[in-house]
Amino acid sequence: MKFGILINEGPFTHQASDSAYRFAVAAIEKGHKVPRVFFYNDGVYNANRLSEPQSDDRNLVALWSELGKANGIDLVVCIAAGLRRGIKEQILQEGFRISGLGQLVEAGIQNDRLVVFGD
Amino acid sequence: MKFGILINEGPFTHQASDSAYRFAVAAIEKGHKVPRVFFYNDGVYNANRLSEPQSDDRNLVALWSELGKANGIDLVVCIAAGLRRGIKEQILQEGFRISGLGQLVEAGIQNDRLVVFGD
Amino acid sequence: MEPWEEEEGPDVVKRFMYVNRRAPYGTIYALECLEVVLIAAAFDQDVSVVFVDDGVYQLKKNQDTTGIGMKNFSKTYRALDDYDVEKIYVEKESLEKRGLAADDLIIEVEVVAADQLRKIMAQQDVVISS
Amino acid sequence: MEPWEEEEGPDVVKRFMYVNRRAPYGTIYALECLEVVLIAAAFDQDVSVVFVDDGVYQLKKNQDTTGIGMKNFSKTYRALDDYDVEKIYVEKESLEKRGLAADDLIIEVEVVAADQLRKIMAQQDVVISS
Amino acid sequence: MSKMLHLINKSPFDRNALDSCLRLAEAGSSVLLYEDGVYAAMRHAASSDAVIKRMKDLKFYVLGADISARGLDDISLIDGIKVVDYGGFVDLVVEHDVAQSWL
Amino acid sequence: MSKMLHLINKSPFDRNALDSCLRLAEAGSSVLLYEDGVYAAMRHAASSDAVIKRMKDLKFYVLGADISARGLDDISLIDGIKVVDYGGFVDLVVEHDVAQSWL
Repeated sequence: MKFGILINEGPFTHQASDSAYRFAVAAIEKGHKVPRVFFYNDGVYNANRLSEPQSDDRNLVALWSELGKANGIDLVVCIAAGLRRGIKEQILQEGFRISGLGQLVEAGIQNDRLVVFGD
Repeated sequence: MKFGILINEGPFTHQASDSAYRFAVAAIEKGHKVPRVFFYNDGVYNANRLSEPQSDDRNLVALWSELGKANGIDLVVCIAAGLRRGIKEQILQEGFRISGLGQLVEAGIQNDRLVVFGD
Repeated sequence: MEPWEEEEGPDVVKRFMYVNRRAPYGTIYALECLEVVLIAAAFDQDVSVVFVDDGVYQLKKNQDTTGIGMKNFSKTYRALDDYDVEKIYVEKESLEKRGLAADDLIIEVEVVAADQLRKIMAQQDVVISS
Repeated sequence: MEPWEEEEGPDVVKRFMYVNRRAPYGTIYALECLEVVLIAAAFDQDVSVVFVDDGVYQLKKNQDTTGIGMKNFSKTYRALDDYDVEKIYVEKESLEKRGLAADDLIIEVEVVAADQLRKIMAQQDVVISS
Repeated sequence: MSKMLHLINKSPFDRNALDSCLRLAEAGSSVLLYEDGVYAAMRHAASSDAVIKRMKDLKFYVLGADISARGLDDISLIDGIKVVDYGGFVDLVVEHDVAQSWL
Repeated sequence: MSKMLHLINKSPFDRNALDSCLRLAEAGSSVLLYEDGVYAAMRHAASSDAVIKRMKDLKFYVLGADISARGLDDISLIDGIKVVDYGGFVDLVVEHDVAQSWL
């Protein structure tokens, strides 16, 4: 089955991105596909490559980037939400790309399920 | 009277930074002082100079920077909260500085009131 | 060609429901959800927008944001009709709990009771909340 | 010399109260508030820490975060004593509403009823919530 | 004892901030409703009774800019709640010894 | 009609997500409690009755990792709530036609 994932909150402040990450890993382990993760609202902060968690803490920005690379996940940061919050190409983590809200609607159309993680 | 201000949320997602800004402006207009504003939790995102709101929207990053410059406000971004969220010198808006949590406690000690704005 | 294009034709129509449960201005979710709905309208899908709980406040008439310095986006809900977004539901119980009635709202909506809304919600293919 | 130094001597002692009303892990506020308290302890101020509402869950025994991949910081509350943070209050009503009792908590605290807590809260100079 | 100003910025329908404040605010203190907290100032809402019940020993204020933003100028406020502007917000913080935010 | 999976990630004491879900979930659908939503799975809490009341026509699940993280392994769950892991979360999404998040 194909899952689209929508993440509405940044790393750290809410558990949303953690839960979404674990959901995506479990889905892939079960042989499902996660063609796209869309980052909206404060979710765009998940793509900030300057993020530097403490050494004993998880690094969601890196985790998403690696998971995306290993499994061909299209990690899309909303351009409108990102612009106002200052998440732009110059600080974008490798593996993410910036695009429009249409990509979210597409993820809803083209996948079997869309699962939303937020506050 | 001297006010310390603590802001726990970023611009846009919550009204906290907007309210704090209007509170600070009103306090200064009434002849009070705002020696320091401390940005904690997601509040550190208020210092991201890459933030680019739509042209008809307010720009809180710029507004804080200008208010600080005009009134000698010490705009302090928490180093620990900022590091994990990727708010570092290289994208820090002019007029903000990065420092430790002690600056928050100091703001509580040295000002007549500390007002907290958050979610 | 993307993998899914092999499986589904281009003309699949899904029922999308956008659920608003939060007040405007205190948080950005109302505005950013509206931005999604306006984009979604350009796709040939079946779109519903639902306002429950504090979400009903998004549609309150007479919003004037001058004093808080934020953009008043309430008039944009009037544009939904131009975008052919016509299925707009407001829960009756949510209005009543807040002392509001349909004529307090900036647009015409279908006011539905909770037990009707249950059924509408259970007829969707994709539910997006924010 | 800063303007305030003219007015207040270096040895002013204020009563600081840190108020925790949120559960751990679902949001970062519990952890980041604890980080403030540990720093605050180094200043010679009078520090109280209060847990009410879902904040009482922060002190629940037996937390094991292996499965969610987040850092378990609950043992750090035990260090508060070493930092001479000794005024730790938990509201009785908040515990009861959640089916919890004092011996469910990871540290010894003073369990106080709402009407006592009201008085403690009204004796502070600075209240920091997160 | 400090004279306290309680700050409520959350809707009484979505969060427990108002409930907890009303439970824990000492008699004689004040409450300022602002941001989404202003919905608690409305008459004829499900939350009104809880506020009215504590009007005998607490003073209630509401921020006018947040009322207007939310289109509530035509909705009756609970009798006895005073509308203030941001300057009035500042004055309230000055007049009380401590401000406590119910986040 | 779609078979729905309702996702609740908020504490029943702080937010209205659970209340609204219980009001609006169609009979025959399922509810997964995760993140701070797991507190609603506890027996002997003020929220328990609301959940128990709808156990006759809704199925309830709770995410074990979030239970353990919050130290609730030693607290009794409401009878009939099934514990799942992240793989079980995925299975639930597969088995239902639509997932609705109560944010």
